[in-house]
Amino acid sequence: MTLTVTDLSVARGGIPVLESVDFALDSGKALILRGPNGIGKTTLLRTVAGLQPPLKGRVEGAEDQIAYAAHSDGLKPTLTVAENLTFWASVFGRNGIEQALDGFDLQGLRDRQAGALSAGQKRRLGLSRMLVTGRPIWIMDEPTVSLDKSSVETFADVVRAHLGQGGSALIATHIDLGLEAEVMDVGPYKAKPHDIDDFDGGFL
Amino acid sequence: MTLTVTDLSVARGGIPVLESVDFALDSGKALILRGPNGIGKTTLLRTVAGLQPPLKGRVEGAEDQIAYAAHSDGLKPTLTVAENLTFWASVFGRNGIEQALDGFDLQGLRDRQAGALSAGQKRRLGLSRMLVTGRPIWIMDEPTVSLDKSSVETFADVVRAHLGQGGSALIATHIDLGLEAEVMDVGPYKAKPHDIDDFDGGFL
Amino acid sequence: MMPDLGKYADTVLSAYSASLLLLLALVVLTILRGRKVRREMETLESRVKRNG
Amino acid sequence: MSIWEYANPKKFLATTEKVMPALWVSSAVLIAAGLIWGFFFTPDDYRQGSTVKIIFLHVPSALMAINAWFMMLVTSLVWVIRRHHVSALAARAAAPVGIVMTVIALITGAIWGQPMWGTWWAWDPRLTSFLVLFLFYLGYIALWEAIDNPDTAADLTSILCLVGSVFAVLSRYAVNFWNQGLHQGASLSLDKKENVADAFSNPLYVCMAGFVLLFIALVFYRTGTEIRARRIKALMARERLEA
Amino acid sequence: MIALLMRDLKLAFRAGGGFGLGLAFFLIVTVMVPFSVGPQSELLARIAPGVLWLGALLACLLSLDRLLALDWEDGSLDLLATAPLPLESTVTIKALAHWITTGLPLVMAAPVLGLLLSLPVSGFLWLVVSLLLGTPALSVIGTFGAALTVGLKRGGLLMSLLVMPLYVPTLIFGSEVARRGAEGMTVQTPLLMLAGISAASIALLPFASAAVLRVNLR
Amino acid sequence: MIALLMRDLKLAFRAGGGFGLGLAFFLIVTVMVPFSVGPQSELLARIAPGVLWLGALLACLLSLDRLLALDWEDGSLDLLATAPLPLESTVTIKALAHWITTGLPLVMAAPVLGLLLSLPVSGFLWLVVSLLLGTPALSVIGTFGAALTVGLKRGGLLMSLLVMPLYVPTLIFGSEVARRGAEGMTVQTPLLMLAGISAASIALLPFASAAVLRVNLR
Ligand code: HEM
Ligand SMILES: Nc1ncnc2c1ncn2[C@@H]1O[C@H](COP(=O)(O)OP(=O)(O)OP(=O)(O)O)[C@@H](O)[C@H]1O
Ligand SMILES: Nc1ncnc2c1ncn2[C@@H]1O[C@H](COP(=O)(O)OP(=O)(O)OP(=O)(O)O)[C@@H](O)[C@H]1O
Ligand SMILES: [Mg+2]
Ligand SMILES: [Mg+2]
Repeated sequence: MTLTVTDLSVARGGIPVLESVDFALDSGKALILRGPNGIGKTTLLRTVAGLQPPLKGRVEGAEDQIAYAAHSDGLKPTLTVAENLTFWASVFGRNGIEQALDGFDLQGLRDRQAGALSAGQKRRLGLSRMLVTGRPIWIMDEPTVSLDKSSVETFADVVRAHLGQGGSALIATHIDLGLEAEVMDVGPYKAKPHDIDDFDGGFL
Repeated sequence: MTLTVTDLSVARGGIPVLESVDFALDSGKALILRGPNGIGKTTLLRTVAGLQPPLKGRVEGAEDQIAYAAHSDGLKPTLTVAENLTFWASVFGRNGIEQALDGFDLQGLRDRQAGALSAGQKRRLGLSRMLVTGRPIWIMDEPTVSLDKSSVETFADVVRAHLGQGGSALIATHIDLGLEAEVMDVGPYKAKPHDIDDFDGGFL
Repeated sequence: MMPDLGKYADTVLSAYSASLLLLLALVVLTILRGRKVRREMETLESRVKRNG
Repeated sequence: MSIWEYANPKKFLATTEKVMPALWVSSAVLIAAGLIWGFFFTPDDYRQGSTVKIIFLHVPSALMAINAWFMMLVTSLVWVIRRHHVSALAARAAAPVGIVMTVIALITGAIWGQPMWGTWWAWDPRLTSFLVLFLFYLGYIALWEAIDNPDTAADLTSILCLVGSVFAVLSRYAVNFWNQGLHQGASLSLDKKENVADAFSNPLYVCMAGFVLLFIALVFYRTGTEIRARRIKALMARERLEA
Repeated sequence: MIALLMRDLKLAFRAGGGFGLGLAFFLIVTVMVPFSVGPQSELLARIAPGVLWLGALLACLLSLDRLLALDWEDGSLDLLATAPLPLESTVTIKALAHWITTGLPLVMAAPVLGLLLSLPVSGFLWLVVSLLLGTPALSVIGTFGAALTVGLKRGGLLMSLLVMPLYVPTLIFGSEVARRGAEGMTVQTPLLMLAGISAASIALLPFASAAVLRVNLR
Repeated sequence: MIALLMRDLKLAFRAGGGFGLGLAFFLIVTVMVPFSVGPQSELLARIAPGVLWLGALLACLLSLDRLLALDWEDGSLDLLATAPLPLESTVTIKALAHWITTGLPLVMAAPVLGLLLSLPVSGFLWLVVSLLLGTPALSVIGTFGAALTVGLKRGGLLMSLLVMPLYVPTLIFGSEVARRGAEGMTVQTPLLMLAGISAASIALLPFASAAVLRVNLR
């Protein structure tokens, strides 16, 4: 159950942003992506999650193994916290949301409508969604946005537990999560401008 | 030009969240609000900015002095970076956006549509909006969300320069900005439950 | 007992029954919801009082 | 001692609690008496035959449909100006009663129209303006239901009620201009020529009184319910604060 | 799959969820027709079947823009695309939920509104039948339009523009059935065509919608 | 103030900004009428003024939901509320921008569509005049509706429900002017009423809209 990314080039809005990215993510391991704003982390994660096709290269071992957490959380403001989670659990063919509620300390908010949560509470709910998917590979884009210090620690604990059970995680973040994980700077993979005389299918 | 908040109680969704908040913010000073998720920082900032009425207490010195930056940036995805800024400048009766573009290192993105920016680039544009308002008091809700380390430093520099020119800033954040500013924990102001037999307009 | 409604019996009776039905439904729904809310409030009040 | 004291929710509940039984009983008695009198002990009209008996439901409900909106207008104004929560909640409580009255007037009218005018519905001004009133009620209720925050909802619905009233009156004139109608004039007016015969007017008065009392009873009761619902919301929020 | 259907229905029934609003729009369009063309009941009776069909179509159309766009905006669609449910079933279920919350109430309300427009008695049956057969096609075709425009901010009007031409055959045959019914003529041919269009749309369009959605997601 | 107007117009003209979509909707509704009520030109001529007015009204209505909701969602409204511009002018300018991008094109397109529906020659002048007088009222009233529902996710249909009854007087007088014009009758009274409604709405409703918006912002 290793996620292998080989010679991957990704594009956003038709423009290549990262080129020839290679990495492998074994179960039990976490990989943290770093890089300045606009380098292409979000684009890379979406490609690995299968939401957009790669320009070049391959992603292996991802099929039906991935749970993806984007900037937006996919919450319905008029459903309660528990209803939101239950829905996602049954979409992934599972049941039991207690563990997810416990993991992110949401029991007290269980019957609150998701629309009436503060920014950080919403984020916690969005993250707890990962726990009900039952998927081994977590891909997360800036998961700790809006979280306070203690919630960041809770998050790190949850990820650690997930790794302990043989899962893996690919996380783009600007802050220090306190996880013992490999860190990869995507800066060096920045796409080089092509030779403009090379007028091919990419119109460059 | 002092912003004075006296005995302020604020409510969200009709429910009191913070009570009897007192502080004064002199020009040249910054005040940083801290507190766990859901304590009521956003609510407090919106009340001070005049977007919602206080339950009790007063906010003085705010009238027409405040520029507010919320979680969302008020950007139009189909306008370019320069057009977005020019619009906000003229709403506040000013012109000249060069300084703002320089401040947040946006000159290179000047003619890019705002919708085609990455999360952090959008945020930088949203923050640069503060510079074109010409307002002395800046109120900012988690301004550094999605920013990378160097952008956070740029941001701190801009705030420092603003304070140096006699401005002031009220900032809610979970991370360390590296600003020399007073820090206020809003935790102690948490609203206490009312006596439930006192069945009045508040229905408690 | 029943007055002779002539050829308009259907008309008159349907108007009466439809209206009375609607009125009755309004009253019944009003009272049912009233009872339910009152009960909820009382349980909640006692729980809140118990917890301090 | 001013009437604003009753704007305190607790006081309102305590006071209405006392008068509720009397209201229920008297409205039931009056409506039953009026309808029985009208149904069993009035003669047939020489032109309309027995259909004239529908008047005992039709006119009181039409009356209350209009008056309920008027009451909502007044309570909305009180909320906007003095911000008494009970006032806003009373408007909320009255709207469903008003819409049911509107529907009853429409249904009885339609059923009556079939033998009298040979059609269920005609675009007569009075009928049409009732339909417009129905739409106003519908929008008003939908707006209340759509908004979570009760104070926001109260503010928005009361402004809608004010603006809507102006436009409702305007539509009444527009509709009058647009089509000359089939419907009866104001037969209980002082203009004797058009007036309903005395044989019908007395039971009609009884029914009207009954409907007025029923409306008051329903609005009091429902306002109490709304107050309790608000209190439940507030109590739950308080629990949340403690948690 | 049932979970998705249930969630969509639940969302529609919650406050602000939009259940009944398509219906209200239908009611209002019908009511406004006499205001605009005048109150003569003989004229109204003539145009009644057409107006009711057009009103139902517009009501469907307007409720489409919340069909996928809400799920897109809050990121649910991204997440659903990575879930074990094939996108084809997702869009089918969304169309079904749309029909249950919009099409079905329209069918049931149509006779009452027929009264308002003095529809001849003979017309009621065929009006209801034609709507019952036609509204599922409207929902499925509409889902395709919604999938096409889902990435656009407030694509509502653009979507109307794209969907309207696709609605033309359904509208023509549907209102023809209702019109012939009202005039006491035989309805067989347009009825068969209507049924055919519905069946074909339901069978084939979900694949197109899923394909389009996949393109929009990336 | 001019900056806001310019920005709104610029946004409308940009790709996906919605300019011309109201117009397209108007076109499509008008085109679909013959499909639904049948092609007899004498019938179409009779209902033409009414249909054109109703079509214009629906087109206005449908373009309303992007009027304030977009600014609400991306936080611009919050920021505008703290700007030195009073909210009353903000909503007036928004209504003006809506009229320029929707109402005005409708007025200009109406005669062409009148041709499609065999509108009698005498009717064109008064159709245009009535739309020119009436569409500003539609924009201003619509802005009020948009302000009422701005906080609700996809309040579009609810907004239609709230706005439609408010449109009734304008519609009645407007289509009455157009109808009488087409039949060669005198139009004075409804024309005066229409002008009065427009003037009063423009003068007074912005205050109500601003008040409602303030409530929604808090
Ligand atoms: C759906 C159809 C109808 C509607 C919406 C309707 C509505 C009304 C309204 C609003 C009133 C005024 C009540 C008041 O102001 O006190 C009224 C009164 C009345 N209606 Fe109707 N009506 C309808 C059909 C009919 C029909 C078919 C008849 C009989 C032929 C009828 C006979 C009367 C009479 C006799 C009154 C009493 C007049 C008065 O006291 O003002 N109505 N109706
Ligand atoms: N629609 C688009 N069209 C063209 N370029 C785009 C588009 N969207 C984003 N970009 C550009 O693509 C690049 C990669 O963006 P991406 O969102 O992947 O960056 P990121 O590493 O996630 O940045 P951040 O840390 O700010 O979130 C950026 O330079 C951005 O400006
Ligand atoms: N619409 C609402 N109705 C009721 N309660 C709400 C509503 N919105 C937010 N709340 C609650 O109000 C409280 C204050 O929220 P607020 O957004 O001000 O918190 P915050 O301090 O900004 O939190 P964060 O750091 O997570 O952004 C929270 O407990 C939240 O759950
Ligand atoms: Mg990113
Ligand atoms: Mg916050």
